[in-house]
Amino acid sequence: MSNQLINLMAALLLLIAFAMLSQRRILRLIYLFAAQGFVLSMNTVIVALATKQPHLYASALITFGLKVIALPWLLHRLIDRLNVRWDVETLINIPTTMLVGILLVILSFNLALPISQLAGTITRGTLGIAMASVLLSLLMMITRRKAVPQVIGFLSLENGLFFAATSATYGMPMVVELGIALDVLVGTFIFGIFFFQIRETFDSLDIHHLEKLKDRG
Amino acid sequence: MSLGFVASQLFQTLLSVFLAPLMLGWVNQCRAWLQNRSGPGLLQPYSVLRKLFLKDAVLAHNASWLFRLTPYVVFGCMVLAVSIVPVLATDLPFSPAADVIALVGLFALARVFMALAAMDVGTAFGSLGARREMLVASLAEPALLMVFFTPALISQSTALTTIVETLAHKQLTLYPSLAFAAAAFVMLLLAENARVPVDNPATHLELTMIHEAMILEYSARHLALMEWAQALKLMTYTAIGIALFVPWGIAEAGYWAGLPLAIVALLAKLLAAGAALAVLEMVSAKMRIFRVPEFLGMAFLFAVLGMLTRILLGSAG
Amino acid sequence: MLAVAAYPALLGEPQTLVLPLGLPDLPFHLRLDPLSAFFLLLLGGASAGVSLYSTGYFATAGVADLRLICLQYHAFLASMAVVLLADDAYLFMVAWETMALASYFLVTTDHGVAEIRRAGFLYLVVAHVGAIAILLTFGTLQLGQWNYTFDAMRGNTLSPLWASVAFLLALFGFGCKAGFLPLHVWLPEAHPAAPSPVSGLMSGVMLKTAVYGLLRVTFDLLHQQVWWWGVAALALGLMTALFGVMFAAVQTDMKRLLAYSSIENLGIILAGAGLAILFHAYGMNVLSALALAATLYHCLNHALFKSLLFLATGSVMHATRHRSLGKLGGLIRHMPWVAALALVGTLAIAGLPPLNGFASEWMLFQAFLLTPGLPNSYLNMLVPVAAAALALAVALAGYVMVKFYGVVFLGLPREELSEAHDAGGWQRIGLLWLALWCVALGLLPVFVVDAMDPITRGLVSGSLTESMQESSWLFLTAIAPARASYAPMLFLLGILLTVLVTFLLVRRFYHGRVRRSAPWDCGFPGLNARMQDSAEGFGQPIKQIFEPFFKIERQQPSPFDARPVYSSSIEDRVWYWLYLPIVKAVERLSSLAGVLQQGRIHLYLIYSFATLLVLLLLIQ
Amino acid sequence: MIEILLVLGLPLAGSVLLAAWGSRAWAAEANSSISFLTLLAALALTARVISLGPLLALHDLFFVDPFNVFLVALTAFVGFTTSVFSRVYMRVEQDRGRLSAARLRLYHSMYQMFMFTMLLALLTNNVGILWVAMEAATLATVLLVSLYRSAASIEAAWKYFILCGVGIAQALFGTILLYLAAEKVLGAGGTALLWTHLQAVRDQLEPTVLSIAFVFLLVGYGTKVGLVPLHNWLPDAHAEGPTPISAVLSGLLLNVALYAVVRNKMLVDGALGTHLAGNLMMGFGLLSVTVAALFLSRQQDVKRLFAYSSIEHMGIITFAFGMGGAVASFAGLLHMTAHSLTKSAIFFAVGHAAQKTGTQVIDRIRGLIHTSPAVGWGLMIGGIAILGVPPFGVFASEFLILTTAMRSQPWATPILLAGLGVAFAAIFGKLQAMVLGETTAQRLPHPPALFPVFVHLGLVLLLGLYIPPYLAQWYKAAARMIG
Repeated sequence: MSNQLINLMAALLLLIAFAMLSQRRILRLIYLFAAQGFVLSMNTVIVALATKQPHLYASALITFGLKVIALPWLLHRLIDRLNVRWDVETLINIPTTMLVGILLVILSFNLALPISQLAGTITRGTLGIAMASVLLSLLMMITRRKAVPQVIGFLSLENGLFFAATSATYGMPMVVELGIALDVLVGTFIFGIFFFQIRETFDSLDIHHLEKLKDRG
Repeated sequence: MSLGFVASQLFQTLLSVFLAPLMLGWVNQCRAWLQNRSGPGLLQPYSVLRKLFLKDAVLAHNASWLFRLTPYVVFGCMVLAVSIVPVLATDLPFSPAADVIALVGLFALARVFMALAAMDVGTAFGSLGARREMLVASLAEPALLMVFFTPALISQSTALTTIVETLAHKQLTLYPSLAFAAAAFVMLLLAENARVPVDNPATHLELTMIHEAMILEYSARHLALMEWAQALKLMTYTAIGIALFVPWGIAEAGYWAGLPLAIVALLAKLLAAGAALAVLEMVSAKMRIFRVPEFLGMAFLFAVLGMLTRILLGSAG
Repeated sequence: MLAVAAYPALLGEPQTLVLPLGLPDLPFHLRLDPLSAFFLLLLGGASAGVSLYSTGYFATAGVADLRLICLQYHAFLASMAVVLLADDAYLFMVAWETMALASYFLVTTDHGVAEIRRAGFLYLVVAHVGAIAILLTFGTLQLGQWNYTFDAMRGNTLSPLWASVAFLLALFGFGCKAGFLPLHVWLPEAHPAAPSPVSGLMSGVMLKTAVYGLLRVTFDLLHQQVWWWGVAALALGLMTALFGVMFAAVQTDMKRLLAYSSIENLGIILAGAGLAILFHAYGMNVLSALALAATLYHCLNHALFKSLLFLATGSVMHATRHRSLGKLGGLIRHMPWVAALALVGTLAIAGLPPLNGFASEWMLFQAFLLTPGLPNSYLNMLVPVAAAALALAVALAGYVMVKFYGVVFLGLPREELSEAHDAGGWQRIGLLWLALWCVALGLLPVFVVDAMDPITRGLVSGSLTESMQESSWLFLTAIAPARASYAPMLFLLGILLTVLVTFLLVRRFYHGRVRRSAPWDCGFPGLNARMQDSAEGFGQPIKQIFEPFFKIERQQPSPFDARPVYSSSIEDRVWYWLYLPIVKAVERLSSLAGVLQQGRIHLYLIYSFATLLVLLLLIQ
Repeated sequence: MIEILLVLGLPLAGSVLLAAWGSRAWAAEANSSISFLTLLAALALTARVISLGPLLALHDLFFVDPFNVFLVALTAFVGFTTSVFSRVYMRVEQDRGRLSAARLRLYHSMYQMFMFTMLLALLTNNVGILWVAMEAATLATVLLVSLYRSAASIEAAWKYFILCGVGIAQALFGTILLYLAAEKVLGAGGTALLWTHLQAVRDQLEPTVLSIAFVFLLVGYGTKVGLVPLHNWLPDAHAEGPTPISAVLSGLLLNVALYAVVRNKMLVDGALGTHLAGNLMMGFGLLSVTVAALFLSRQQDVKRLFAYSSIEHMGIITFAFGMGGAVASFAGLLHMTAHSLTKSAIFFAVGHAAQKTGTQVIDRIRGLIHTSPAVGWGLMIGGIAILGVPPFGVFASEFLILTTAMRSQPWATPILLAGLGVAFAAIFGKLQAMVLGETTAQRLPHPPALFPVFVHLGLVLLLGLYIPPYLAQWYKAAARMIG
């Protein structure tokens, strides 16, 4: 039962990852990110229920607080204050991106196949999906031209990792999880600081301006 | 080392030193005959030397000690050379002092001194002569070495004494390889002694002279020594050629009875060589300086062929 | 400065001794065996003269920071000594590079000049690349973990393939320092750039450390040779020698001329070493000993006369402030001491008897004459012909040295040089010391060969003394006295005697009246110093005959030019064939690499992504 | 135990303290003093480990063995000397109006925070915490890179942040996979990420999982090491940040990242029983050496130049560890030490040189030796040392690496030869032009802090000529562990 639920969550996660990849609107991207966080925390709760590991509840709580409430709120505020509600511009057009994405999914499933067979956990099929969503987030970072979507891509990458941690291994030790959470939080703050710095300096959040430092030989 | 050896050494040296101008006179005489002239006579070189010794020396203002020292050094080198070469007899006290390679070195020493002296005064001719002489010599030396290779291969030695003993005092064998080497040697002799076709000893035309350009600043006794040394050089080269290729008649060490025969043989060979030289000079024309490398290259080729023949044919070569 | 003078005395006696300094893991091994003792002697002998000279030179040359120079100078000397003494790879490399570094700083003493900086740069780069190659040689030779001592390497038997790799690496590595053919480019730049005593040391001694290294690796550490190594070394050596001497003939800067002449001499030395390898590979040990002795002898000789000549140029430059041959001339009248001593060096380097240069070349020729005995039909026909190349090189060296001495010291000054003065006392002593050794080594070759006996016994297990003992100490012989002999002492005596006799006779019988007048002008009055041969003019025949070897840039005016300017410059083709293509290739590669760094973060992410994917696919 | 707490507590406390008062006049001295105390604590820890052997503390949370204790000592030492250097350097920057008081506070606080994360990464026994500390180190330095708030520095910091963030995320994935494998053997919970436990059971770990994990870890931590082609953040960050930060980035952060890679390699080697990890590392090492060498000749900015040189050296070290074996690992460790000391010394000298000439452009820095011989010689000697010329320590390790490579990986030596040759020509040509010749430099208002430069170079010289026995033992023990 829980097994199927987890697989369902995994499928959802992958779906959201693709949705993010195809999304053009920045606000929707934030919502999707929040939804991803929500799926993630639900997944953690399910795993916790299934395996009766108490620290996973705490982990789910942290996830929920951080990734469904705190970060989307922060991002929302940021784009409000920076007044950047424009459409997301991509470097490669979206159909191509999707195509590459599908290839990545195939690759990661194949890579995960031997591992999944070995994994002793009930959730072994999910590792491939986790890896796929990590790679998809990376792809998103590569294809986005503006700073904010890139950061969202980065954060969703972390989500993928977190999913891998919970579903494939029942969560990392608590100390580590706390540390990771702290890092993500601080990281987001620093991203925020950067947005202001970049805007202050370049009057725009287009990463296009950040291509001056190159080889000048 | 007995007194006899020293005496024979002294005898050979003195004989060669005093015979050298005669040889030059003979060559000039032959040339004159070949040109249908009557010629100045055999003893002309002696009277030239005498005349020069009697004159006042004229030196350029800026001539240094090197300039004045050079004639003596050059003359000394030639005398030493002629003492080492077995002109009359092998195994003289001086003969182990140098093999053919060291002899080449000795000639080089004289030449370098001459070239330096030529540059000392600082005229255009001096340096012109010096550089041409050095050029010709540099190109001749590799070929000369190749020439020496062949007899050295035959006799397993570069010492002239040993070569002569091997070739002359053992059973008579004809070596085809030596023919090549001899041809090459003659060409080199012409080049090294400033003869036609490489140089013309009789000319003082600015653009063609080599040797004469070098000694242009010399006069009186210095010039005399230079001229004498030049005659000695020709003599020594001829003697080397004789020792390498036609050594029959040279006396063995300490064999006094052979000496008169050796003198006769030497005179005959020198006469023949001088006449041949004159003929050679008559039939060839002086060549441009930049043709000289080709000429010497040809000599080199002959010498290498000689050596290869020797290696190919083994003991029969 | 004076401390260095005591140097040779300290290191004089050849003895064998092992000094493991107690360091853990990488202890420094020092060992003094005959080979290193010989080279130490060479170092001591040459550096004593140079040091004496520099005592005077640096004091008057107006060098900015004397302390610094002294430090570098002594570091240079000490590191050369350690190179010779080192008995493990690490210490050897440390000393080797310290030597390069110290000499680099000495070369760039006058670093305000851009050309000197460029020369120093080129020098150090080549030296470093060479050092890495040497290091790899030792890497090939080492036995295994932590065992970098030469002792261990001696005991190590390599397969012929690996041994050849080691030899080729060593040839390349040491060739960088010694200036063998395509690696010589730094030499004519660095030597003129350095202060003269340093040029003398570099040319005279430092280049020999490369020879030492090559001999050490080839004969001592690799103890078994393959015949084609010898052929390779011989061919390379002869090409280097010819190349060096041809370029020396067309130089117009006296120190560059000497630098190219060093290339030539190192080529001769390499050819000798090649011959020794060849003989030894075929088990002809005595002949190998002859070639090796000739090689070592020539090393010693070159150290002496080349330092002597560099020091002489130092005095000339100091006195006239010129180094271009086109501006000098007639210095024999202003600087009699330097001129006389330089004459000794000139005659010695030109390979003239009875001085030392001839003795070693004579031995080498003898060794060549024995090559028809090689048991390989191609070799016994080709190698003797190669001797002709050596003869050509030696003969052209005479040409070059006549040019050098004639243009600098003889003739008329080409510029106003009246303020030129002779060298000071210390400088004279330094020059004299070197000149005396040139003469002594030339006159007493048998003692030198005797002294080298332990080396040849040790390295090629052949000995020359047996044949020497048959004849007296006067006669240098090759293998057997009947074969060939050479007695420089008799030479000198003979020449002196006849000169003396002639002189006395001339004096006795003829008057000594001498009249001074202007030189004969062929009826064309107004001879002046500009009509003498210039350095270019003197080299012109060589330029013409060997034109294909040079890259000549000529500038000729049009016939209507009112102020015609002629110029021609000679460049090294190797630059255009080897170095510039390498530089271009590196530039092209680096601009290709530059594409990696576009400044676009997306691209960087793609790299990371692609790397990840490739690796993931790779491990599957 | 107490030493570990001190080593970690001091910089953490210092960070908090300086966050509050970091703009005061005495802040720089306080920064140095804290670093000095940290150094003392680290030395005490070292002494203890030397005398008592490896140490586990706080429920196995911290672990000190020969491998990391030497890096701890090195980190604390370079941290201290850099703080000494930065005292003068930052004062000059402040005088010139490039920094406000608030930024200075940030600088001092983050400096200590950075030290804390570095030491934590080294001392922790938990592979997860190691990851956390590495991430925290990125976070601490990213704001320092953009300290000047110039367009270029913000750009550099942004790239640094994104690239290292992504990299470190990949490393996290690798760590998760490692945990996945470990959990099967060690059971779920905290112990499964403890390195000591993992090491004990490393041959029972699942090879397939570990090989994939290693790829992620290598690419992840490799980004921070600066391996080509993951290196692109490195030159930007080094060039645009303040020089003391360039010094610690090059001298410490890269080392610690490599430390992480090597720790994981030890596990992977044990599990796989093949040379896969080593081969990958050798490949990256060679690629880094070659590409960095090619880049070197194109650089016009002095700090970028030495940043690429760091990439090159990291390539060499990675290659050495990849080769494996007692000698190569020994050499890798030695090279790490020598490179840290030398490179930070160079950055100190470069910092002063740039301040004196008012530019980082190589073509405009000329003749340093005239205006200030000490800076000029410092830079010259440092440059020579980093180029692997004896008798400096960098040479000692390159000697061992190359000779070993000639034996075990002969195919790699031509690449190394070419790479080192090109690098030498490129760096030395520029170095010579900067140090020698006519000058463009001016006097500084404060006397330059050259004491650290020469202390570092002195130590590197010592390493080249004489490795003290206990240090050698220590390296050897570590090399044996690494295998």
